[in-house]
Amino acid sequence: MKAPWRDMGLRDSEYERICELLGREPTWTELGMFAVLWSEHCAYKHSRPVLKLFPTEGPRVLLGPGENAGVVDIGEKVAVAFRIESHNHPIFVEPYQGAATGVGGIVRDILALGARPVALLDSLRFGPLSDDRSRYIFGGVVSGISGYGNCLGIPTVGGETFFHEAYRQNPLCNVMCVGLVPRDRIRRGVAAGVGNSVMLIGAPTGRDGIHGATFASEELGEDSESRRPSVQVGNPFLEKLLIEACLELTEADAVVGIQDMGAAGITSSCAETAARAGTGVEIDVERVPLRERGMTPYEIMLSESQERMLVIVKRGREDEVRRICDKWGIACAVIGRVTDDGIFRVREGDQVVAEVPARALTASAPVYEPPAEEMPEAIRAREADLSGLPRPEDYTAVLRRLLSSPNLAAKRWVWRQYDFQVRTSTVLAPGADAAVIRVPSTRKALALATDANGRYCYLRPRRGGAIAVAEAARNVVVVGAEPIAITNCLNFGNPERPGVMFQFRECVRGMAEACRALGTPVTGGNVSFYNETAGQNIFPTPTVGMLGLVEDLDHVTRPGFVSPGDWVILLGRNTEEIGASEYLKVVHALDAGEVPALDLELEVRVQRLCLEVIRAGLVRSAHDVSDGGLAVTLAECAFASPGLGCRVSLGEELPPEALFFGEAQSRIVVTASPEAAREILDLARRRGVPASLIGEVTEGELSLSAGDAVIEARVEELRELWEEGLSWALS
Amino acid sequence: MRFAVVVFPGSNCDVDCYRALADVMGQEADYVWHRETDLSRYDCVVLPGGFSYGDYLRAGAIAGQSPVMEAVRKFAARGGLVLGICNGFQILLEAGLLPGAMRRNESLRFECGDVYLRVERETPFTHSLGEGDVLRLPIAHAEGNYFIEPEGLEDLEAHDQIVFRYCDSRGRITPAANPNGSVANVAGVCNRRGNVLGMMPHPERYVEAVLGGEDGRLLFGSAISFLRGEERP
Amino acid sequence: MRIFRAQAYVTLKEGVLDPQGQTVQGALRSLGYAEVDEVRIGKFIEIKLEAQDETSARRAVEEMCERLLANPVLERYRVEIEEDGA
Amino acid sequence: MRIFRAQAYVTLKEGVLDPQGQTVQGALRSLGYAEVDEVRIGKFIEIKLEAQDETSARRAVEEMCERLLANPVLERYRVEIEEDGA
Ligand SMILES: Nc1ncnc2c1ncn2[C@@H]1O[C@H](COP(=O)(O)OP(=O)(O)O)[C@@H](O)[C@H]1O
Ligand SMILES: [Mg+2]
Repeated sequence: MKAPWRDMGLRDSEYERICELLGREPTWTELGMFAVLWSEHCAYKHSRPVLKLFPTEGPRVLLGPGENAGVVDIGEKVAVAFRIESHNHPIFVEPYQGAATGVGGIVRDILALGARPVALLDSLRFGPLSDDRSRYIFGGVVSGISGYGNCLGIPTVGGETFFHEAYRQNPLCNVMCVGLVPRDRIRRGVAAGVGNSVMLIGAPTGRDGIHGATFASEELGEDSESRRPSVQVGNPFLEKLLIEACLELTEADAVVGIQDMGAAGITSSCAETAARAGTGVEIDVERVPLRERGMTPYEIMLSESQERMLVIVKRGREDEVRRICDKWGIACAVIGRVTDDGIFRVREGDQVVAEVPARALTASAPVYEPPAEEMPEAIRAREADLSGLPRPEDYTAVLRRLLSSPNLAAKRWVWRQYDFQVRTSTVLAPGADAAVIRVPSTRKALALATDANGRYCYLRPRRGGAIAVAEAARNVVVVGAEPIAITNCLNFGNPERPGVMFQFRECVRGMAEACRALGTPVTGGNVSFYNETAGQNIFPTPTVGMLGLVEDLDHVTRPGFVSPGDWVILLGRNTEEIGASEYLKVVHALDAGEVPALDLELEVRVQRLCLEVIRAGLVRSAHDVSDGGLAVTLAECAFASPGLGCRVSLGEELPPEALFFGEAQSRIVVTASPEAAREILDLARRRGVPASLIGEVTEGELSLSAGDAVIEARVEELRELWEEGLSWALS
Repeated sequence: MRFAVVVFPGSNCDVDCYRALADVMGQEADYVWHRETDLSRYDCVVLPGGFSYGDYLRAGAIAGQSPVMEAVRKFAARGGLVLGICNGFQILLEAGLLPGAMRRNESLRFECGDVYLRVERETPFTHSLGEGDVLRLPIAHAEGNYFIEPEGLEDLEAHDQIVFRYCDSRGRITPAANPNGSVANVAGVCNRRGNVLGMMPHPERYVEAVLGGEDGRLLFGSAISFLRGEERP
Repeated sequence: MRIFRAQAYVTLKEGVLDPQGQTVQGALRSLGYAEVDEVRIGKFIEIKLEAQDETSARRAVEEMCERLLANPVLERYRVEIEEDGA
Repeated sequence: MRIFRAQAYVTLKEGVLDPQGQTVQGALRSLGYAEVDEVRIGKFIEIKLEAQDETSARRAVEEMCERLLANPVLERYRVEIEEDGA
């Protein structure tokens, strides 16, 4: 056969480099191992140089990028492990299992740090619901997350759901997992201690998820059907047992290292643990428990069977691990040992089938910096002339339309399917700006949110990236938390296209700038490239997973109005910005216009002030202004509190559609008693933060005015549109 | 009082039940592994929610056959209090300790959210509550659609075994208040003697205001008060 | 000992409403299959087991259905057996 | 038009993990059925439909399997047809 590496996705130059590193041609198994570990997914060939732009350090950061997940210190001897990861391609093939195994994978990353997974969030993108296939994928993904996450007993507490043509052929499923671990119990994926045992625990290994292309080859040979790779199916029950077993193992001092098995299974987990510890690993594939007969070493090394973990155990103390696995009814086997030569050696009985330096696999892949250039169509869309668009005649009708459109409607249909209360720690459930999870035995809590706006990132990637971070931070601030760190999942098209590379580089640059300004280092993440079908790329979608810290449960603040007569205050300022908005999309079917400006310095001041007045106990409710603008924000404040509405007047300096529906950044709506409101306004003046009294909380009606333009409706009537919008779109 | 919280492989509300009983209600509580065969030292046995054996085949089916269920049967026969919550209720049904069976929710989806329950009768678990009282508690299940044949339902009603029904906030039993399609809005049933109760809603989740509600305390409080031999209020 | 393959078909009893079947029926109709009158969904359990002979294999599988595989409150079952490789 | 009863058996493809089957197998073994070698669980869908003749009934049901009832990346299916009341 000619150039088999090409079928495995390796370039000729990469093959040559492998030969150089080895000083010979690789064996078949070695070639497969390189192919997976040097894949874009594992090796970050196109993203590594750009990712260096991120700030990764901070006083709270205990473990940053390079580990299975980031870990930050939240005081009182507790640390938080968190990470987000994509499972985009699998959900297009099999929505339910693709999403389910996505949950499983990220949970094991958290587990590898010795942390107890305590929360999940899901950031989802689909094609429009008018499309049959998109509806099918949407339903399947939500039930897959529900089916897997609920069974694990980890609450799914937040996320995002967004529909747009750009995701029709490439839906996105990003799942974030958050875990808690005592500071002194943090584990790492290290194969330390020469002579120690390498154990595999959990599911037996089958032919799941081995790269399809490689199977066409002659070397794999004779029979066909039974050898074809299969879609990965999740077993949440086994994963639940694996969680409990691993957490018991992390308490055992016999355990030296723990590593999850995700993409590239045994190959990546062994190579990574050896590389991190600067050791070598030798394993025997004949000792790997198998689910199917007749598997070759190649298949065993590349299998992506789910629900497995690698455990490095002190020599002679393997029985302690066996006892724990037996108790939980999961399989375990010693498959090899740690060596001192830096080599990852794979045997099949007496025969050596692969022998490569561990670091050659993990750290020697080439890096590419392809050309980047802005897409002309994005420039055109951004610079489109919007001045001729007709003004709405009836602003109330526009608000109705917006509230029932799938992107702005309530997502209850989604999160009702998630058990968001199990573990009895959920203080703020889905539906608020951020979820809040309390930290046992303390007064503290975690605030969690995910955010990304693909349209912004398409039209102006750098600003879009910065806004994703700023908005995620704003979401945790309004519930009473200080933003402390982020993880991210960078979903992009094909990086070999200059337009996509441009989007990628610019988005990361913008995110990095915002992270620096807000003091939220990046502790880890994931890149998903090649979200492209038939030349059509997704909107660049850098999902930010924000971690905020609530210092005291008393600070937890909700979006809903609290009592009639309270004053409504806007922190930040209104501007004449309507570009890139949901309003333009829903009403004019446009993805166009300039993205709202982001003044990071103002953003930081607004957020600080908001947190200050919340902590001072002055605020009754807080909600940030985002998609749909101020009118949608105020309506949501009313929906969150049965019976209440508001009367708000926004002046007449700006066009009403910008005031009602524009998405100007750095704005937060807070309510407070009149006395407290005066204090807030006073503090704002002293801190140099624009703030204005815009109205008061009332009963029953939503009444907004901007000069002559008004929005006037009964809250209950609007609520129905908002609550049912998604169900209507589905039926 | 001493409570046993049974842990099956796949239980996931075991910790929540334990915390509610030990930390919030201040009772003695132990986790009891599903292989245990003796429960005689306990006053009350709780079968918690979760996904025992992944709920594979049917929710609660496999756990219903586990060794501890023999012990639960004996314990109940001697008059001990048994409370099955959510998956625990499904397990009691599958083990034949309570009549009826569960189907998938009518929506075919997992449903998580608050419901209202009307107290239909006195049992040890509703000891401190009155008939007609309305509680607000969360549900979280995909198979909570209670089924029993019409004759069975008559029998349940004749023996006053329906303990809770889904209702609206004012205690009215309406179809709209039924979150899963259960026959006659049934949310919880007991055995004839009244000492074994199964219910789909999760009282252990609402035992602290910060978590969204405290009505769950009324249930645990009732059981404790009953066990102490206190009079009904 | 001989090896048998048993098929246990577990279906809802007559008269028990099948929400899943109804939903699938609705979905089929909306895909244009107006000719579909009724859909019922059951489980199909394949068991490979060793036994002396067909009778004892059948007896064992029926017992498994009684004890675990079917819930008599809701379901009924039917068992088919064939010898493996036969 | 005549009325047919179709049975569609949807099972996981060879090699695809069947967590449910595995767990049930474990449960059967711990109930004492050591003779059980393998358990696989599938779906069994009964469809009552109208059609000209058996061939077109079969064709319709096979199409439903392709489009809705089975996911070809994980599952395969088999259809049996009989005329109602026949
Ligand atoms: N896929 C999802 N999973 C869980 N919760 C979700 C999901 N999609 C939306 N939500 C919840 O719905 C609420 C509104 O979401 P969103 O409009 O994205 O909020 P925001 O504009 O504040 O970022 C949030 O509480 C969010 O967590
Ligand atoms: Mg928000």
